[in-house]
Formats: sequence, C-alpha cells, structure tokens
Amino acid sequence: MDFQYFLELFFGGLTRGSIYALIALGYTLVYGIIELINFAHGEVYMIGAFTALIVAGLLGFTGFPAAGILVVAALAAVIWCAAYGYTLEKVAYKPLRGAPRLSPLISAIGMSIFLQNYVLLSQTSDFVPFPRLLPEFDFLEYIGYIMGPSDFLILVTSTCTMVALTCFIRYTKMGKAMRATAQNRKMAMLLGIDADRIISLTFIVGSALAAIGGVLIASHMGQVNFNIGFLAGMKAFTAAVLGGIGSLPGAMLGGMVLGLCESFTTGYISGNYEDVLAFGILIVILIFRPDGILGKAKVQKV
Amino acid sequence: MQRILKSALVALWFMVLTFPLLAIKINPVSKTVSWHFDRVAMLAVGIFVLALGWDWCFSRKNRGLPVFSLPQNITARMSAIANNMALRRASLFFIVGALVAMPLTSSLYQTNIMISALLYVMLALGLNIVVGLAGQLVLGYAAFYAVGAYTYGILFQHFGLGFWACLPLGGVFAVLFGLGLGFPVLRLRGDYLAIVTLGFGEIVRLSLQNWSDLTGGPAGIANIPRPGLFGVDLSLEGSTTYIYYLVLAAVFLTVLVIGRLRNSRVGLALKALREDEIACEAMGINLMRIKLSAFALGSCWAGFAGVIFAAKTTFINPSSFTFMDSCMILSMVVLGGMGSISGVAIAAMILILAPEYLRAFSEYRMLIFGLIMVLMMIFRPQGLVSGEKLTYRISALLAKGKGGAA
Amino acid sequence: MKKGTALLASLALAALVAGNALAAEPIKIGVPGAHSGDLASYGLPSLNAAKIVAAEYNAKGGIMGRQIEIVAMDDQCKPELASNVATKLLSDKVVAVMGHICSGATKASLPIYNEAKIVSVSPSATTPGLTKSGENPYFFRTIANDDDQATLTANFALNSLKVKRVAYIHDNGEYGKGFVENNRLQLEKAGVKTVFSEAINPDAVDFSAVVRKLRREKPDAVFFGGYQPTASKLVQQMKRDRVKDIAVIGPDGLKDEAFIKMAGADAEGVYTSYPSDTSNLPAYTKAVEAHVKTFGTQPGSFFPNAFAATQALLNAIDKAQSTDSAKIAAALRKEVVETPVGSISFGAKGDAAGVGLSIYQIRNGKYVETDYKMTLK
Amino acid sequence: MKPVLEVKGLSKNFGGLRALNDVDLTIHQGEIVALIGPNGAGKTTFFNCITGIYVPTEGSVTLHKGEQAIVLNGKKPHEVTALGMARTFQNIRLFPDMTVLENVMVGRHCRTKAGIIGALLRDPITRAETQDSIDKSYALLESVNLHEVYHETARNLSYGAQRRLEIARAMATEPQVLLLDEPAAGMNPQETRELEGLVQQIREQNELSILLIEHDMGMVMSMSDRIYVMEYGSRIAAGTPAEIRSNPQVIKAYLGEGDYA
Repeated sequence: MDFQYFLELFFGGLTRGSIYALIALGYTLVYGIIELINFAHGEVYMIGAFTALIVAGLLGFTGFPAAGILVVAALAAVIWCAAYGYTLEKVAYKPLRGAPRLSPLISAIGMSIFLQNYVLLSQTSDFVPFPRLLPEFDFLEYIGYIMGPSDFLILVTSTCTMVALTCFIRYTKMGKAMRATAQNRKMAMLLGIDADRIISLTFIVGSALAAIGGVLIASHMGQVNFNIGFLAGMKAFTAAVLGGIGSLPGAMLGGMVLGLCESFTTGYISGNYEDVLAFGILIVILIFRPDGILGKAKVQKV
Repeated sequence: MQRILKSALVALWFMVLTFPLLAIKINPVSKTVSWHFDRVAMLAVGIFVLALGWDWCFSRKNRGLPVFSLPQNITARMSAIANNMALRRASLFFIVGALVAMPLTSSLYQTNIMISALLYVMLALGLNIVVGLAGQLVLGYAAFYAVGAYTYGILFQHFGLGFWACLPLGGVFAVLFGLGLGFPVLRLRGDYLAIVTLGFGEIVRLSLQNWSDLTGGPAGIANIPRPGLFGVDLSLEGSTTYIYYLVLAAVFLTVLVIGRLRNSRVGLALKALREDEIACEAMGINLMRIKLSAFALGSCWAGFAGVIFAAKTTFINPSSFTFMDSCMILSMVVLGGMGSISGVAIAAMILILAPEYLRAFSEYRMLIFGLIMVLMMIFRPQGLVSGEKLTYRISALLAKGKGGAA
Repeated sequence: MKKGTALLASLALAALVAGNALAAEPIKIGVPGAHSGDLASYGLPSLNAAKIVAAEYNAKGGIMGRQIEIVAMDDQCKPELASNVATKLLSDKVVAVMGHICSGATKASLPIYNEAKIVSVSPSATTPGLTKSGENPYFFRTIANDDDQATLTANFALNSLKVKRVAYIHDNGEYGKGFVENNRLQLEKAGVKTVFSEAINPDAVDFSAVVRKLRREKPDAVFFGGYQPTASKLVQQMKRDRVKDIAVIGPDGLKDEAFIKMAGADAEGVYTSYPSDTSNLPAYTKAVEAHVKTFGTQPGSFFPNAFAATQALLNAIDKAQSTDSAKIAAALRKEVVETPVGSISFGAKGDAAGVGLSIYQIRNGKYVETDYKMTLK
Repeated sequence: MKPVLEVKGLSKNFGGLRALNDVDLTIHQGEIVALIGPNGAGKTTFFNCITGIYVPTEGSVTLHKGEQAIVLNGKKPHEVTALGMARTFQNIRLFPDMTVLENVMVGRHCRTKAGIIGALLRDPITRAETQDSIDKSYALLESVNLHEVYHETARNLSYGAQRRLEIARAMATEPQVLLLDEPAAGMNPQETRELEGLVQQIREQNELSILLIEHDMGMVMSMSDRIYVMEYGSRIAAGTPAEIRSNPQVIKAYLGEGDYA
C-alpha cells in the first residue's frame, strides 16, 4: 500500500517534471549560446497554450475528430511559438548584443510583462477552458491508479521530444553548429558559422519546445489563463539552474528532480509551501552551486 | 523605397504573428467566436510606422547620435537655464512651494493620490541606490516594502506599538532583511543576483500568505492606525494632510540623503561597482562592504515607505507586494535614468499619476511598463535624464582663477 | 404691454425653475467596485443594479424632490486603490455608498467612511469581521457573511452527510482560506477529524500530488475554498485519478454556470452554498426584467444583492427624509424592505436579516436547491 | 638594493591545467622589471595571482614595507591594493561612464576614510578629505597630461589616453609596486615612446617599483632593469636585457628565428 502511494507520487512528479524539463530546455539552450536568461520564455509557453486553444476551438466547431484537432492545434502552437520566439529575439535581444549584461535581462523582463498583458488585453483575464482532446481510455486498471492516460501521453510525448532534440543537437549539421557556437562564439564565426542564424534557431527550437509543453499542460489541466507562464517559467528556470544551466541533460534531470521534490513534499508533508520550496531550491543552488548538478565550473576571465 | 517595402514586410509578418491571438476570440463556455480583424489591421498600420521609425532610430544609434534629442537652440537654452543658479533655485523653490501648498488647495482625493505617487517616488529613489548607483539588479524590492508595512502591522497588532515607534523599526527590519539577503549573494554575478532576489521576494510574499498566525495570511491586517500628532486624534482630512506632509518630508530627506551620498566617497565607490566590479576591487574597494552598504541603504527606504504605506491605507495584505509591484518600481528607475534623482522622481510621478487621471491609460498600464523597459534598454539605456555629471571644485584651478567650479 | 407681462412672467418662471434646480441638488450615491480588470465581472452587475434602482426613484421624482445621481468609481478590488476611491467619493460629497465589492477593498475603505460618518452597504463583501467586530457602525451588507455560510455548510456536512473525517483544500486566498478555516473550526468542535488541510496554487502545473493524497486518505468529504476555475481543475483531476465517494463542498464562488460548463460531468454531485433561490419572488423577477430591458442581457453575479442594497439604502433615505448619516443608518435598521433577496432588514451590527441560504447540488448538469437551508436572523 | 616584492614557488592549477608552475620573482626598490613570454604563457595569470584575484595553489607572495614583511597570499584584491600594490589591466578596465577625475578619485578610496555618516553630515573633516582627494587626483591627471579633459566621460577618451588614465588611477592608490599589464598594447610608436617617458617619470617621482608585462620588445629592452621570461607557465629565464637578448633558450622559445633588432 505504502509502496503503491510512493509510486503514485513518483509518477505524478515525473509527469510534472517532464513538463518543467520541456520548458527548461528552452532556457538552457538560449543561455548556453548567448548567456541570457530569457525571462519571456514562460510567456511563450503561455502563448503556445492559447494558440492551441484558439485553433482547437475553431476546429471544434467544424466537428473534426478530437485526435486530429489535438495534432493540428499542437502544430499551430509550435509554428506560432517558433515565430514568436524568433521575433522576440529580433526585437528585444538582438539590438542589445554587446550591451552591458543587465540590459538584455531588463529588456527580457519588460518583454515578459508586455506579452502577458498583450494576451490579457487581446483575449481575456478569465481562466478559459481548454477543449478535452486527450483520449480517455481505461488502460490497465492497476496502472491507472499510478498514472492516467494523460500523464502517460505527457511522459511519452516529452520523452520523444527530448530524444529528438538530443539527436538534433548531436547529429545534424545545424545542431553541431549550435554546439560550436555555444562553446566559443568567436571561433564558430571564424569557421564560417553565421552566429545570428544560430541564435535565431536556438530561440525557434526553444520556443517550439515550450509550445509543446503548453499544449500538453493545457489539455491535461483543461484551463488556460494569461498568467500561467510566470509560475511555470520560474519553475522551469529553477529546473534549468538545478541541472546546470547551459546543459541539456541537466535541464531534463533538473526538471525531473524538481517535479519529484514537489510531488513528494506535497504527498508526504504538506503542499502549503510547494512554491516556497521551488524558489528556495533556486536560491540555494545559485548561491552554493551556481553550476548546478551537471554544469561545469567556469573560470572568471579578467 | 526599399525601406518602405521592408517596413511593409515587417507589418505583414506581425499581422500573421498576432493573427490568432488578436483577431480571434473564442468563448468555449458559450461556444462563440468573435472576430476582430480591425485590431490586426490597426496593429499592421502601427507596426508599419514603427518599423520605419525603428530603422531610423537604429541608424541614429549606430552613428552614435542620441535617439531623442531636442533642437540645438533649445538644448542650449535648457542647459543655460540649468546652469543658471538663480533660475535653478527659483524653479526648485517653485516646485517645493507647489508641493507644500498642494493639500491646502486640492481635494482630499488628489492629496491621497499624491501620497501614493510620493511613496513611489521614495521607493523608486531607494531602488535607484541599488540598481542605478550600484548596478545590482534587484527584482524583489517589493519584499522590503512588505517588511516595512508588516513591521508596523504586526507590531501594532501584537504589541500595540504606534507609528512613530515603528517608523525607525520598519527601516531597521528592512535593513536586516537587506543584509540577510545581501550577505549570501555577495559572490553572485549580475543576472543570477537578479533571479535570487526575485525568488527572495516571492518567498517573502508566500510566507506572508501562509503564516496566518503572525501576518493574518491572505486576509491581511486591518485597522492599522494612522499616525497621531502629539496625542491629538485627527479627522480624516487632517490626518491625510498630515501623512502627506510626512511623506513629502520623507521624500525631501531621501533626495537630500541620496544627493549627498552620490557626491561622496561612498557614492563614488558605488558607481565604480556598477561600472566594473573587478576594477573596483582592484582599486582597493572592499566589495563585500560596499555591496552590503548598497543593499542596506536601498532596503531602508523601502522599509520606511512600507510603514507609511500601512499607515496610509490602514489595511495591508500580501497582494500589494507582488513581483509586478517590484517590476513597476524597476521600470520607474529604468525610465527615469539609472542614478539620476530628478529623472527617477519624475518617472515615478508620471507612471503613478497618469493612470489615475487618464482612464484609458490605466488599462494599458502594465503593457506600457513592459514596453518602456524594452524600448529604454534599446534606445536610451541611460534613461530620460541621463545621470547628471557632478561638478568638482579644484583648488589648483581656483587658485589660478582659470575657471572655478566647472 | 401684454407682451411685456408675458415676458416678465416667463422670466420669473425661469428664475423660479432655476432656483428650484439649484436648491434640488442631486443626492449622490457612490458605487465603487471592480469596473475593470480581472474582477470586473463581479463589479459591473452591481453598478447596473444601482443604475436601475436609481432610475426607478428618479422616474418617481426622486427623494425629497431631489434626483438620485450614481457616482461610479473603479477600485479594481485593490485595497490601495479602494482607499483612494473612498476619498474621491468623499471629495465628491456623496450621501452614501453602495459597495465595495471585495472584502479587501471594503476593509481598506471602511476606516475612511467611518471617519466621515458615511453609510455604506456592500452587496458582496463577506468577511465576518466587517460586521462582527462592531467597529463599523455605518456599514451594512445584503449578503450572508462567511461565518453564516460556514455554519450552513458545516452543519450540512455534519447532519446530512454524517461526515467523520474531512479534508480541506483552499487556494490560499482570503476568501477560500477563510471559508475552509471557518468550516474546520466548527467541524473540529463537533469532533470531526481533520485529515489534512492544504493550499494549492491556482497557477500550478497540476494538482496530482494533492489529489493522490486525497485518494489515499479517503475522507468522507473535502471542503474546497476558492473560486470556480480552480475548483473545476480540481474536480477534473479527481475524476482523472479515479477519486470516488468523496463529497466536494464549496462556497458560493462555485455556484456559477461556468463551473458546470468547464468541469462538465466531473462537477456532478458537488455541493455549494448560495443564497436561497428567490427567483419566484416578484421583486426578483421585476429586477431581472428591468435589467433585460435596460441592458439587453441577463444580470451577472451579485446583481440581486446589489439591487437589494440600493433599494434598502434609497428607501432609508426616503423614510428618514434626510441625508444625515445617523438618520439613514437608523432607518436602515428599522425598515423592512421587499427586495430580490427576500424581505430584509438590518441587525444592530449591519448584517441583513431575512436573507436565506441554501445548499445546492449539481445534478445532471444543473444546480438543484436541496432542502437544507437557513434564514439569517 | 632591498627587495620590495618577493614571489616564491608560485603555482596555479585550473582543474587539471597547470597555468603557473613554480615561478620565482623578485623586484627591488625602484626597479623596472619586465615579464615577457608568448601569449598564454601565464603572465596575466601571474598578475591575477599576486593581486589576489586568483588564489594561488602553492607558493608565497611577500611584500616588504620598511622592515615589515607582509604575506599577500590569501588576501583579497582590495587588501592587496591597500597594502601598496596597484595594477592596470590588459584589456582596459576603466569606469567608462564616470568622468576622468572621478575615475582617479575612486583610486583614492583606500587612502580615505569618510563613511556614510560623514557623507550625510558633510562635516568639516569629510569636506577637507574630499577636497584633498579631488586636488590630489587632479595633480595626478596633470602628471599624465589629462588634466584638461578631467570633466570628460572616460569612455570618450582616445585609446592612448585611456591607458594613461588607467595608470593615473592606479597611482592614486599610492602603491609601492605598480603592475602594468601590456600598457603599450594598441599604441603607435609615437605613443609608445611617450608612454615610456611617462613610466620613467612616474618611477622617479614616486620612488616606486614597476612590474611590466609587455610585448613591445623595444620598450621592454630600453626600459627594464631586469627581465623575466615565461613559457607554458614556467619561468625559463631571468636577467638583464643584454643577458636575455643573448639567451638561446629565450630566442628559441619566444623570439623565434632572430627577428628582432
């Protein structure tokens, strides 16, 4: 019985963690290349959820099959988020390359507030129900207690996405160029890599991942609101820092660890301080081990 | 021509980009869709104009010209005015006079709004020490404000302490929190520091929300007394006016302190810290001490402002101290110009008073705050009023009679 | 000559009319509340109600020959704005106030109204302390306070559902936490065991941990404190995690058609408390008809309460034949008014007597009033 | 001549990499000593280790002050500066948005005392101290010929002027030993010659010792009393310019195939 409860919490935490990981990848990719905390990344996730909601809503009126709607909506979310990510970088960050370190961060915070209010004003301040598109099947009665179909779908989708990303980074030409730029931008430029294009690409990939996270969570929770990006973004950032910002496996690991921590604390102790826990982890990691679990210490250049 | 084509393309891109969110509004509850093509069209026109302006701004920026600049003769006249001591004094006198006379000539409501605005001036100036002078980006400033407000609330509720006892205590507690935060984050790089302070701010707010026994939880603390004047119970109007003068005095004090500080050895060290941390340390400045001073000085004003805030609204709850409030104060500093006193004060006044008097503005206020932060960083990172250069009297030059105060 | 007399007479008449108009300055009623921002859907219906009632009085020639003027003020339900709004209303020389909408805003503004001795009647501020503390002699409300609501739900759980073990979940807001704490206090006194009490963040990515904890503990009922969006997420997660046979009891924030639409079948069986159904009262139907006629839509939340508040307030001014606050307050306490929420009068501390509260249950996608109800004294 | 700065067996590891390996170095009163070596030989790391920016893995750094011998390892950079060792940076690190005068005044920080209270009260002592600081800074600017632009923002100065300003700023800390990290980098021959004169003049006026990292061989050979040569983190030679010139190991390691005059 108790072991079963442990498993329940474990898989609950894993589901939650995999969403954090998906968003955290976006933070880590961008940070790895231009050392910028893309504060508006959580908002991209929120916009992904909203875009999917709108597309799914429109299709819903036409009587499309649910699974089809989900795929089309997710695709639309990915495309639009990628476009938002690309534009975001061009408008708010690119003009600030070479500026003092804090300028792009302030610009990013400004962008985050802007996007939140853009959605608030153009859509609504209320929670909006997201159509139920996930297939509801009673698969395997016993496992059903540990994880439901939507948890399963989230886990599978996010795992596949992460595997795909890893392959992309490792084996494709563009992925290699990204890694080279992350390691040494000047050197990469000398080797004929167009750094601007790689940076754009990074934002596009990161935003697409956030969109997938947004669609998954929106269909899982069944509601969307202009404000969901802030908390999810902060949690994902915590995950990225926890794993070692700049490191892809670190972001995945960090997401899982954070998800599990939250799940177990709520399950065994109390949920009252769930968010305090995440922020606490963030602070403690940044102060005592800013390179996270998998990050490597960097020597300060003088 | 090419520029126009390019701008048209940009406008088209934004039309596609914003299409789903701007044009389609779905209500899944009532299963209705409303279309707003007019919004997208308006946006496209706006973006087209902006894109033209954007290029122009960049061409100016790349040539090292300021993006906004006034015509030469006006600038010259303005600087002549600025340098004219008599005129400066007269205008200062006028502003101070207007501020002092304000509650006597205007309604209770306006006085009240003005108190809010002045409180934000105080907060923005306080944050300006940390962010503007010392260059340490703090994203949880509202937490110190909360510490001040709750110091008064809690001490009054549990121990019956009055306003005047709590005012210094609020400052002291805020400083203790500032040092408590400052100490562990000494070694952190700028962007990590920003995130840690954000986390700290949220933790403070969440703790206020959860710790019901002490703080009243989300219900907050009500019926906090307004300050008394030598034991005389004041009427509403009387006490509002009284608080107004109190805040005004506090703002004057803040301006005086920051003005003197900026001119001093400590002020120079703070600025050096902002400009280059490593060089600063190599010049013999104790980084730990100077950073902690910055945190202490900055948080102290937030503490005072918090106590006055609690006394003014008589009711406090955690929702007044969110991340968005911190961002609002930060955008005042960014808009006003890091390190500038008059700029930050003007920016705080504008950003608080505009939504009160322009209803249309109030809906878009956070949107505009966000935009301000982005655009200022790109086009005018030094703010509206760029840090005024200080003047120094050099004995050698004075002796030679060559110039005097330059 | 005749022409001249006519001219003179008309001039005299004009002067008389003008003089009369000067003397008959309108009676200003402040209506502060959330008229923009995320809580506008709670504030605007009240403003509409005030406008309708004022128009009815004005059509009859006003009170004491003076017209009623509604002074609307937006406080966005934020305490710091509310205190500014309150002073603005004082500057505008309002006679009385119908508002504020939210408890926080009300708390922030009451000291100002107390100071100025201005009567305010809130249609929707439910924090018990506002009346129970006895510190606000000029404050009244036409809604049951959270204590009464909790008394109803706690007794219902105890007597009707016969609960032994109970869990509490809230959204860490004043409203939600207050509801849950009040219930807990009463139930624990009656010997009901508390399984756990947890806060959830409405913005959290999911609620699985709390729901799984709930599933393991298997209490007889769970009290949820908060608003309907969070509640609908919670019941959906419960359904998904196959939590069965646990009754969900919530406050009036859950009685909202949107809740059923959002949560669908998962909302089935949820209990909420809400003012008793008064839609068969003639005053209620009349008020709704007036709203449909004036604004073309069905009224929103707290419309009946605001309607009742405005009616009671104007009636008191009329009966007192005075704009003096003490006289208005006395009249409010004395007079019984027929309103959309029943025939009400106000107790010494300002709570409305005569307002009924019932337990509702969602059955087949509809709120059904159960027999469990109480009337406030 | 007595030694002012003595470095013994200094080593520094970065993870597995040994950036400095057992380096010894001594500077005597009034000497100009040059530290040369190919890029990446560890010269700047050496500077960073003795000024406290990095903590050395092994070895000792001792500053002699009168009869006192002060051990510098483990001290923070600001303490090192306060004890009498100031430096400039390879890639200029001025305070770009402060005025020229203010830049130098920051250097006065460790020789002045006024605190926050003094700043707020502006008592006569603080005022006198501030005025003194202003005047001394101005005098230093005169000595590097920047006094006419004292009110200019530092970022607007020419490259050469920025280098000189950095030296004036370091001088404001009243050092016993001045460490210059490639002061002539990016200068034209004319400016380099002026810089040489300036460095000589500073040494004579202030009786201080100078340790110099420099790639301009002409400058090194004409100015230095002694030269240390480093390669791969180790010291490979030491001696007078004439000795270094003829040292085969140095020629091989650093100067290549005799491409210097």
